[in-house]
Amino acid sequence: MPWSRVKPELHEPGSFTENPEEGRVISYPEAVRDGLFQVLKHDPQVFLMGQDVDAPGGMFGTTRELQEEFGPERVFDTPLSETALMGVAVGAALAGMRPVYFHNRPDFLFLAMDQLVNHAAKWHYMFGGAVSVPLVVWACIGRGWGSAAQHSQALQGLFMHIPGLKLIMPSTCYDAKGLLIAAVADANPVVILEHRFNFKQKGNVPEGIYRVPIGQGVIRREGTAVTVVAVSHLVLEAFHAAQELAAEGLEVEIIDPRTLRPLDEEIILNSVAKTGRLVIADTGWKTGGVTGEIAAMVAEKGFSYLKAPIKRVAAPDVPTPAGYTLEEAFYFGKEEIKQAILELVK
Amino acid sequence: MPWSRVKPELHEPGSFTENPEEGRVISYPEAVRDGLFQVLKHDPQVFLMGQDVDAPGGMFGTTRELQEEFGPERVFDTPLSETALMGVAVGAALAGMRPVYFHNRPDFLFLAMDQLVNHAAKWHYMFGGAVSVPLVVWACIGRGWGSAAQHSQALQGLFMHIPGLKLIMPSTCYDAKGLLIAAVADANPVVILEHRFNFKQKGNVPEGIYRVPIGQGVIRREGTAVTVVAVSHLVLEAFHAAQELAAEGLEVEIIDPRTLRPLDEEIILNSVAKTGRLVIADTGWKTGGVTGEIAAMVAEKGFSYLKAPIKRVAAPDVPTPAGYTLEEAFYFGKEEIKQAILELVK
Amino acid sequence: MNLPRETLTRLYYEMLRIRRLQLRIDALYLDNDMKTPVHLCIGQEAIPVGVCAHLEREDYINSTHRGHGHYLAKGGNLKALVAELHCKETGCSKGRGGSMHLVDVAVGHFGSSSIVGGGIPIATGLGLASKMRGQSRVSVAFFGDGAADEGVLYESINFAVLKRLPVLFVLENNQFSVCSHVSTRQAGEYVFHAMDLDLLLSAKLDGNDVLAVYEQAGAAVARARAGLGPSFLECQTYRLWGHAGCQAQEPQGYRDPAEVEQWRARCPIAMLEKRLLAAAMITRSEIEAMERKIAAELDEAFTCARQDPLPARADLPLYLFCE
Amino acid sequence: MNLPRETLTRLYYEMLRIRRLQLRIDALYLDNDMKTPVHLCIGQEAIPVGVCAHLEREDYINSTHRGHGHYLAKGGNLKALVAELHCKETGCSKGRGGSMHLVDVAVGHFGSSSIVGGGIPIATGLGLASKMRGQSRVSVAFFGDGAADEGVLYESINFAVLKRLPVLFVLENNQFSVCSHVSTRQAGEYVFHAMDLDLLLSAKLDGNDVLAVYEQAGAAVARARAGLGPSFLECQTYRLWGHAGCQAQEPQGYRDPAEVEQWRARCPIAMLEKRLLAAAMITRSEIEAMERKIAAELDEAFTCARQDPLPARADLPLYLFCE
Ligand SMILES: Cc1ncc(C[n+]2csc(CCOP(=O)(O)OP(=O)(O)O)c2C)c(N)n1
Ligand SMILES: Cc1ncc(C[n+]2csc(CCOP(=O)(O)OP(=O)(O)O)c2C)c(N)n1
Ligand SMILES: [Mg+2]
Ligand SMILES: [Mg+2]
Repeated sequence: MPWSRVKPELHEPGSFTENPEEGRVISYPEAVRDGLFQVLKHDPQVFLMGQDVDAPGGMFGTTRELQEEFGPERVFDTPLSETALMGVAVGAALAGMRPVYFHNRPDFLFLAMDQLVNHAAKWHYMFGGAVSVPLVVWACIGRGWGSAAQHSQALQGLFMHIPGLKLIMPSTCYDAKGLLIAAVADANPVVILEHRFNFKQKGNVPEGIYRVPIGQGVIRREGTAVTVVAVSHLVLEAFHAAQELAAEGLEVEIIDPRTLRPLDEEIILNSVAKTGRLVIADTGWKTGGVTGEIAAMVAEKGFSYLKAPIKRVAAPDVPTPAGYTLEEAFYFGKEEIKQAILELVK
Repeated sequence: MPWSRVKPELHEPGSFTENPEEGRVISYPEAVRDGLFQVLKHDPQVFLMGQDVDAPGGMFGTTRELQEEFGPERVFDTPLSETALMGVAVGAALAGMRPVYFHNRPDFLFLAMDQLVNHAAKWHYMFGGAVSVPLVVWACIGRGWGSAAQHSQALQGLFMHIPGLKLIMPSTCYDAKGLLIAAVADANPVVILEHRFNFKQKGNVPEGIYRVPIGQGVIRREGTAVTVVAVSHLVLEAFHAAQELAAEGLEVEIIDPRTLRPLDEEIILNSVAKTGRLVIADTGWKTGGVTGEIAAMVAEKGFSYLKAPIKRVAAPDVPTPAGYTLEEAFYFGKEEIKQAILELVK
Repeated sequence: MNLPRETLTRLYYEMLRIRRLQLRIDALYLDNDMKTPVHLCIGQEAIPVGVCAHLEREDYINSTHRGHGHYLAKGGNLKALVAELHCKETGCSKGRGGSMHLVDVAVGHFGSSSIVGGGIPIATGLGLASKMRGQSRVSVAFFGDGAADEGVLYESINFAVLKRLPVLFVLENNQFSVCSHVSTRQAGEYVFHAMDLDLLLSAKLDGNDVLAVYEQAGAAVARARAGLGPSFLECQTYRLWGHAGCQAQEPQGYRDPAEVEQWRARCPIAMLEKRLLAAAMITRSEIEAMERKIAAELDEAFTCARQDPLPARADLPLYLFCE
Repeated sequence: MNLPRETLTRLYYEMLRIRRLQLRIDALYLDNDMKTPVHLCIGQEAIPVGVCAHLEREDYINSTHRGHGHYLAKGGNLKALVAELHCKETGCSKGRGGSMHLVDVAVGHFGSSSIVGGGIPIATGLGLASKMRGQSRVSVAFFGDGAADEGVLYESINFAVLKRLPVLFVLENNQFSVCSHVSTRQAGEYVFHAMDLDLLLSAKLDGNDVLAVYEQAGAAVARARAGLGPSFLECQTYRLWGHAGCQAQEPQGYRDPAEVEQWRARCPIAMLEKRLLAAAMITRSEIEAMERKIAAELDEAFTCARQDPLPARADLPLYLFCE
């Protein structure tokens, strides 16, 4: 939709993407598209479905011309029947196909929850391993221009709670492609939540097939004073906060979990063991969400490391307002993360 | 359904229900039914809908003969169209009616998530207060006899994450009635999650109308050694654990939040300030659920009180297995809570 | 055309008013004063106008992301709408909803959803409330061909039929869901046309002919008021503008420009104007007077909206719960 | 009756086998060795048998909470089923699923859902996979009248019609959803009967007459294999037992005992038996031989199931993810 177009801008210098100088630099949507291209090219069982995946715009550019490339059997538009089509994807996956189901917004997944949670997530377990559901569900969190309450929900907090689902939230072009390829190769249902703000990035993305392991976090920046676990586009915000604080002599360590389920608890605990201070930043609502789980995990398993209260930087517990002044109040980033860090050290 | 019938048994002595000796003692299902009876009798805007609410059994007895009492216009069976009927309830509520929508199991609410979360929960906010949705959604968590993965989910962790919803989980006959009446009187969408194990209780339930305030927890047992925050039927399990530990000279304080959203943070923080030790027990999955949020809240706001790591006693992160040996491994209660308490004090 | 002159000119005026508002939005959209995703219904004005002409103030409607026409046709407050587009505190949704989330309870508009199909069961529930209270209020669900892909339509129609609810299911079939043509989402006729007419009055009609819409909607509303039950009206139409935003923002390549031209020639306003002029039921100067009146109304609405206050950032938490 | 004797006796045998299994379950249920919510299809055996008689091993089916008949008719392993009812490690779902969650991929049974309607889109997806791969496999969705209330049926049929998928939508209309009669949930005929037959072959038939089911299913399967698209078969039937559990557990008061008696008189097995005997296509001693064979098979299955090992508590975490 026009109101949700983004124009890519290169990272400012100091970007944390893998050696941004060398190699091929492409935009985030192109990185996702490249991932789709690779899996469609190399695995005949893979197909891509979703509303308007065949549209000129190509879902923010991520599916551009894939239908021309692979034909209408393997890349197809769907009716607005999210409930049934999630089940259709589950059925195709049971037969051994590898469906990739694209959704414009996570908000629409509420119509598909029964098939995703009651079926896809449980099928392997409920039948004692006799069947499996290699399914990838992709959706992109909206933000801005009055997207409002029904077109902007960051629902990772819900999906993180469901046994049987894997949950991925990339933060770099490199990971967006590598994790997508890993998700399609995975034999289980995997949810990938993208964020529109990531789409502004450009970054280093190798050609061909490569996988970023699911369940493995990464240290985006080393530091000793405070650990910041940040999710999705907030990794970049945290990175910029850290750069500014470094000037003030405060070295912040930034952990990007990349996958929220399974969560790389070890990388977080090791960092907190070093710093003793923890800030968790997530785009979702604060109460009952991702920041709650990560904080609880550390309060349970890393309590002795903690020198200060855990701080959570997350979305206010209200539906997303439409108006831009209220959007300004609702959304947050570098400044709020910086603030939280400073409160922990002072 | 026959396989989900329960036979009421009186609390063993030492029950924590309000002065169990005096007053009228009735079963839990009768208490819920009495609450429904009162609101239907006193408010002509109230109506009750749900699959089989008019059945002989009357939804575990909670709706027994209410249709005969109030007529098929105000108490009616519905088609299996959970998506639309949640929307129908929202629409009726917008017009000023007070629908009470009963579901046999929370599992089926996955079909109604779009109307409940994208609509009911957001309507008041999204329209700047111009409209409101006085809706009560009731569902009873199943357990046992091979209910299995799709008939036993304790989904409070999901609903607790949604701004705009209130979430109630009673643990006594008295509260079951009083909170139901309060929920119907509330101008907002309220989800009540019952648990089949509560239905075995009998307890003291006054006649007529009375309300238990939403958002107010209660101390079920005073103690100084450890705080246990327990949810739903686990309050009783925790109570029995505490009784046994009292014999060993360990005084455990038990907090029953009663409503998970809004959560009575104060009563929890005050207790932890006193004990310095916290165990949280919930019937839902551990990861990303209720125990995570409560632990995080304390790690954030009550960190200085904590003398030991926070312990979470919650459901294993797997779908519910059907077989009874695996059910034994999946479910937990008095013993596990006792274990967690002892680990905190040793 | 065998309608009283007042009715005909009223239908014309209402359509013209909706059109002019939208052209005004289109013209100003790139100024970025309206930071909200607009979905214009240019070319589809006959449907809300033809249907709402039969509705009383207290009747209910439920609308969609493409809801400016429904809101105005039902009598929604113009200034509050324009203020909402500007995200102002004076907007119908106090700036919390934006273009896709309009409301005006004073005229029975209880809020539009941007979840496609989301309003269909809600309208059904409003109809249920009316029936339970023994009122004669009818409830209208406006929705598009994309929404007709959703199972909730099947469930809602079944329930409305079962309870004989006073509900009109008005399908605005403009043949597209964003860039997706209806033929890639549906095969054959909508099954609801085949239901027993006594259970569900159904009709397929030219949604660009306001008189056809007016006639069929009249029958459906009468049926609903008489307690005979719901109706399903498939109104065939076309959106002359892009899915969202202003004309300049429409992506190319998903539909044939020639097709757009054919439909432009069937503009519901131009068609009625031609007939009214031919039948000497309206004069050019009367039309100009209407244009002037509307222009003045719009000028005022936009001027006020620009001056109106923005929601205070501190008010973010307001309206989470109704006290 | 113009079917070969082998076919007819086979249909009889398959129905008898399903019936005997269920009566065995009924007889033993109160022993509490089968700690699982059973939903018996006594009286409905003609539908799975009549349909599956046309299916190859590799064809797909999807079933429901009331799935014993579908599982056996498709050739599912009896011992694994009985072991599953006993929650044993040797069960078809290794004791993780229970009665409502049966599976046997070796015969194209990819698992039954206890979410009503949940299997309908999954069966549609299995059909999509078959078509994408250019296979001749057909996929059958068995579901009840309660499931037909769900919008997912409308969505699934629309998609199957749109893509001309090789899917049979087999509605087992036993008139009840738990204690709720279909008339309190649906008004009039199912709309799908009214669709263009070229798009969706539909039929309403006597689900207690296995020959009628066999004939219609044959046409539907042939159509699917020929790539002509999906079918919708409404089979009218009745469950002679209660919704769940054994007969002794059925709640009273939600249906008329006289109605039950009328349907008992239309038992699909007794009806076919009568015709076969009359036509001298089967003899009493042949029937007795069948009974003995089935009894022996059941004796063995139940004996094994009782002796089989239970899942170890330590194995709770197994099978969360497929490695
Ligand atoms: C459930 C859901 N799915 C997808 C979308 C994305 N979306 C927004 S508007 C739109 C087009 C809907 O088409 P239609 O119902 O025909 O209405 P029109 O835009 O043509 O007026 C879509 C697909 C959505 N908002 N909700
Ligand atoms: C979505 C959903 N809603 C409600 C239920 C509760 N339930 C279990 S079986 C059943 C009856 C379904 O009736 P039908 O589809 O006709 O199948 P039958 O039992 O008659 O074979 C119901 C309502 C459920 N399991 N899933
Ligand atoms: Mg459309
Ligand atoms: Mg049935």
